[in-house]
Amino acid sequence: MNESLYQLANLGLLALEPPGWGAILLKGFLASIQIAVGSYILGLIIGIFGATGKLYGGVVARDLWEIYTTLVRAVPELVLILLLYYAGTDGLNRLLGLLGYGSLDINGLLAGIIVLGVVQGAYSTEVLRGAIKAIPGGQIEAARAYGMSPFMILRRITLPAMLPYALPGLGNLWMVATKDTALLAVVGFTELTLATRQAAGATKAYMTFFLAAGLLYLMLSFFSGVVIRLIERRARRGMAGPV
Amino acid sequence: SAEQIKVGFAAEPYPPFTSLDASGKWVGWEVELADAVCKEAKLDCVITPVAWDGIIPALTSKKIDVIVGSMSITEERLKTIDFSDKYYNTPTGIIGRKDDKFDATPEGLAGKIVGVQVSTIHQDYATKHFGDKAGEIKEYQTQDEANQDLAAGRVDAVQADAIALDAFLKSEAGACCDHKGNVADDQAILGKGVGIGLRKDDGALKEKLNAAIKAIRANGSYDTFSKKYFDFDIYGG
Amino acid sequence: MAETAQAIQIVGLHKKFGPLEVLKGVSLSARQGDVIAIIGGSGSGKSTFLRCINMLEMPSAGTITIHGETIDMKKDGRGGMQPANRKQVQRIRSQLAMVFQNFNLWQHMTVLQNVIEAPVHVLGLSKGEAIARAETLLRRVGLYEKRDIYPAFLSGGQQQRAAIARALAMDPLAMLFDEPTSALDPELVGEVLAVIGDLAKENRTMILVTHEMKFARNVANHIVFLHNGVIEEQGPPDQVFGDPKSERLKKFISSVH
Amino acid sequence: MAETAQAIQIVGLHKKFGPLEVLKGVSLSARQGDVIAIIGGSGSGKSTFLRCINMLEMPSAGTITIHGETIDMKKDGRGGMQPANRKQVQRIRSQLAMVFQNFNLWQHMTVLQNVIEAPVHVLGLSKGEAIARAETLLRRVGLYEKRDIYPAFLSGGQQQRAAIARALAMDPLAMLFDEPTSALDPELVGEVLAVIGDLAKENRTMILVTHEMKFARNVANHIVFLHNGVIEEQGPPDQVFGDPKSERLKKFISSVH
Amino acid sequence: MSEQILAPVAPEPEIARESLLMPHRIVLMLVFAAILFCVIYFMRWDWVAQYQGRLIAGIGRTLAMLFSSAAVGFVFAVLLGIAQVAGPWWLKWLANGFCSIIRGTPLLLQLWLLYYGLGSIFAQFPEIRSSFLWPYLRQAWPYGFAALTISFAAYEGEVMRGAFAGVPRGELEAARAYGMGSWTTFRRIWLPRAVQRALPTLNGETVLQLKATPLVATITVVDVYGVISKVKQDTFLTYEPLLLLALIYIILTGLLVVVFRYFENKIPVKM
Ligand SMILES: Nc1ncnc2c1ncn2[C@@H]1O[C@H](COP(=O)(O)OP(=O)(O)OP(=O)(O)O)[C@@H](O)[C@H]1O
Ligand SMILES: Nc1ncnc2c1ncn2[C@@H]1O[C@H](COP(=O)(O)OP(=O)(O)OP(=O)(O)O)[C@@H](O)[C@H]1O
Ligand SMILES: [Mg+2]
Ligand SMILES: [Mg+2]
Repeated sequence: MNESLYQLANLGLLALEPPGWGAILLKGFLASIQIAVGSYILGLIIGIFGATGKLYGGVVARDLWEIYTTLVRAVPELVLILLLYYAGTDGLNRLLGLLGYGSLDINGLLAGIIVLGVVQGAYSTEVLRGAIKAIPGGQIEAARAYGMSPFMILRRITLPAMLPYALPGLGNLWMVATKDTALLAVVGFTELTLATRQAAGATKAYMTFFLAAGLLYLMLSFFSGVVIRLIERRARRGMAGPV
Repeated sequence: SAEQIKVGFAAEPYPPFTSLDASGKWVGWEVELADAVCKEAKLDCVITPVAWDGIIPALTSKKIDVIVGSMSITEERLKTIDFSDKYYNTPTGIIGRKDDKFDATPEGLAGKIVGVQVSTIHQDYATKHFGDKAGEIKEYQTQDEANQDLAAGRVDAVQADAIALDAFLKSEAGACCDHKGNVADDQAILGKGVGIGLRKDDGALKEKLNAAIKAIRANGSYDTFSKKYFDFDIYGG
Repeated sequence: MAETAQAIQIVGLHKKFGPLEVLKGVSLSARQGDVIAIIGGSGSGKSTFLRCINMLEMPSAGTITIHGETIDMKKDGRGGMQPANRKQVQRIRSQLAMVFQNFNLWQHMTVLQNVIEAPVHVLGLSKGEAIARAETLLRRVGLYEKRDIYPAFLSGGQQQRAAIARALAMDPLAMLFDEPTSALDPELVGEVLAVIGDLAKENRTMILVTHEMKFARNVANHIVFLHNGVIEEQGPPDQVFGDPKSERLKKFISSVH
Repeated sequence: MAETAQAIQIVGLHKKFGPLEVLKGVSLSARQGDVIAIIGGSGSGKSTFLRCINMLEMPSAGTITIHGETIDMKKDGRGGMQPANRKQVQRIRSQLAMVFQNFNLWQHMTVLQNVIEAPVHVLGLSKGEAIARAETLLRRVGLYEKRDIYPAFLSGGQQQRAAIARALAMDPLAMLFDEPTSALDPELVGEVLAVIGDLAKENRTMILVTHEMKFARNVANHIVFLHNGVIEEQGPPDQVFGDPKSERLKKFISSVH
Repeated sequence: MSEQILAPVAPEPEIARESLLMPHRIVLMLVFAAILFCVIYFMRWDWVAQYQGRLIAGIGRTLAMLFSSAAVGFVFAVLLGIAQVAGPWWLKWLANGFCSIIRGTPLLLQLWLLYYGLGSIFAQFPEIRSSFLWPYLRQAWPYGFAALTISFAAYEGEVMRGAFAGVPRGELEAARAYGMGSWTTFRRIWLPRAVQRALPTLNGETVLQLKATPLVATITVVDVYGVISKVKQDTFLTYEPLLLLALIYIILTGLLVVVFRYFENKIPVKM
């Protein structure tokens, strides 16, 4: 009767060795983390270009970045993932075909990273842009006055100086990145959420696996929170009091 | 070396045809079929799970090269993709809870909520034949979810491939329910059996696969691995 | 010899912001070791002039010659000018060290890191060399103990002294000061002026914009009174302060005192 | 009659913050129409005393009687007191209108809404009545034109006058002012003091904490000098300012002037 | 990167104020028109007419999900926020824990946990099955609604916590000083002031909530995303339905932003 309740306590299903599904879950978890890290880094790179493009770029660059960030932030991630996942790779392969190259084998991991990275990029752009704007203008002017080249100013002054302003936003984005990986389940990529469903489907122990996955996600977010706070404290060491 | 092709499975479990086991391996009748066909056709097959919902776009955008996913050969699908010859064919059944007595007919299903998997022939069939009478045709992304909701009492009946239903009824969760009968045939919708999905321009591959299916039927390996799963002839008439 | 002795030479400098002409032909020459104080009312164009010297603002017309090297400029499409050679501008900027009103220390670096940043990354000094030089300078401005502190934790006067050390670390041909004490509390002004006064004694070329008339009189050997974008009057301090010719300068001096 | 004439009567008020005893037994009585100015050095407990009167701070001991009604207090477990009857406290608060140093206008309401808020939601006036009363008052403090403006768009002086109108709208038995001008720019102080001065002439009971000695002398009929949590000296303004007895008051007066 | 990058960051031209007729804008618009033309003429749109009714119903369901979950979620958010700011320690702790847990796990997982996990447990109790609630509990939307509401409450709870804490204490003190009780103070001063402060954030969060609604399609609620999925499966088209879907969400987002702008502008804030 209370089969699911009984299953709740059946932790044997979570064992690492078959017939336990622990290994599958952990593999999915690892895939989630890989995608989260990858897409986050990609998003940051896009964000740096986007933010500098929006702030210092020419009129055309500014408009193009504006279109990118507006569109990406207005469309649900789920829809973007489907669009980019199918259309993106399809389009890329067609383009390569036109150019006379063979079709590129884009595996699920890479596709997932690229798709989520493009989404993250739009948000990173906004976070970094706000942070750069928060740097007192004089700091950049001082760098110019000492003969630094534009690229060096970006590398030595702008990016490190904006960090304390950007970190809260970037921390949130990381949390979003870890959770958005779950959306790749809908394109059949076996990350933690889909692995959970496969395990649950095979064993019918839905509660057990969903709760186990929830716990894994929570651990990740808790651990991330601790690390983010550490980084934030370090980055703020040059600031007197809270910003 | 052998030509490499990517065999697309639905990533969601569909026992006894394709499902993941606890060690992370894909197992089931269709996995063995794919292996046998690939071996016969000298193809290097790579199993590539994709979402059932996007399996046709995955094929057309070359993420996979063939679909081995219990996909019935229908007119509608043939407009978009191509199929090999059929490799099995089974009747379509309807199951419901044991304490709920009804037949697999439009009258029997009057007022009932019928669960089907999306973009299957069952969805089309149920919509056409039961759509007016039934309380609701509820669509699920995976067969597994439909079964689960039947057990949870959120639908009254599930229409699907009789074999897949049989596997569910035999499982622990399926103890709630029994087989209510097979639906009346409708070739136009239910099609001519299940084939391997292919892109339209893949004529050479299609020839190879057809030859391989014929060969494993002839040399008995088809029957060998089928026996492990079924006590009847799944190839059908 | 006559060439190099002329440290900074500016001829006919004009600067427009849109329709507003802020500088209307300003010429100035400073010999090696000169200390020139620029005074004038608010909005007279002092800061703009100083910022033009190291091209933080692009002049609209005029030439700037630093130690015999004239900065190449070319017309941009829209009636203004732009540097012809970006590398040249960067090189010349590295020779003219500017000290800002708001200090503009880099907040993400300690005092020492602030001081070695440009020597290492612009002049290409080795880190060890830069640190050695920086420590000497920090000792000189009395900030050796604070070298590993972040600027936010220093008082305004300490920050400005750090900024001066940062400027000195470039071993510049000339130093430019834009109201270096006006963002400081009155009690802290003295310590910064003392440091600048010491530098003046060392025969360092300096151009400073200041509101501290007494200080200007003591420290500078040449005073420039800017009014409405032109040099209204200039000369040695005793003449400018003691015997002002123009009505405007008279009024200015009496209003400040 | 003698009862009601005694508008505010405070006896033996003590207030501790943890171990710190800020008020060490302060007694004060104000008759109807009295204008009492509380003066004293920073940290002497003036604000705390004022805030105790309308129970924004809970006294540690002592009694507070407003127009003959003594506020019921009971001991809380931890050596302090707490109001025995919350409704009573609210009613008494609504009769003692407080004007804060930082105005504390409600930023999400226009000036008019600020003024009618408490009359409608505390006193239970109808909206129409409250608006009529508010408009009269706003005209009086010279803010009628600004009635539909949000406080963020007013100058400090205007905000404080709005706050006074808000207090007057309660038609209070007495008004409490805590340094009503010290958050204002010097130019704006005058307009607020003028309004308060007018109120004083109308025979309104007022207790005000202020640093404006000249104003206190002109407006108040009784001065209380608080020092270190006790009343060091009190009396009519001419006596307190003209002929201070205690050393401390002498020192305080000379330091302020 | 030209010398432009050297420019101090401050003078950032307001894009909206620039002319729409700048040459590159015209080029961009032409490119956009060309893309639009290609999309319309080279892609298949004949299905739109056939699915029109269902699409509109789907949009209706999406909006219903959005507004009901946001409205109910907001009430909970206010409670969570005030509990964290003014509650006793155990309530603070509970509210904080709730927010952390919900914010730390993916919504998709929460949705499935509720629907497949909790839902299947309900089914095992005959008491529940025979109760009047069962007709609701056997449907999917209550679970979708619950998951969306909980998620909104948790995220907004954080926002409201900040907003409540940010209301200047003096304004609350003024309310007390004029004899307002704690409930009146809360209702008339603290809450409206906090909501005012939180509005810009709420705007962004509501857009995020809109973008989260399609997840309910995975538990058989047929919102606009569900309808488009069906179109995809019926027609075997991929890009056309998704493009239309993206367009629909862009329009809905735009409308939300406009509505919030209106409310934000009602109370001007001095910059
Ligand atoms: N970036 C700019 N854009 C437009 N106008 C400017 C800019 N910078 C300065 N101005 C204008 O140029 C004029 C001169 O400014 P400048 O800062 O050089 O004056 P100043 O003599 O330094 O005054 P102060 O003593 O107040 O610092 C002023 O009218 C100012 O408004
Ligand atoms: N909430 C509190 N908690 C602890 N100590 C407090 C509190 N409020 C006031 N104090 C202390 O009580 C003392 C008296 O404070 P109070 O604000 O009454 O002084 P004041 O006379 O109004 O001074 P000022 O003229 O600076 O406003 C001070 O030492 C202050 O630090
Ligand atoms: Mg200036
Ligand atoms: Mg005080």
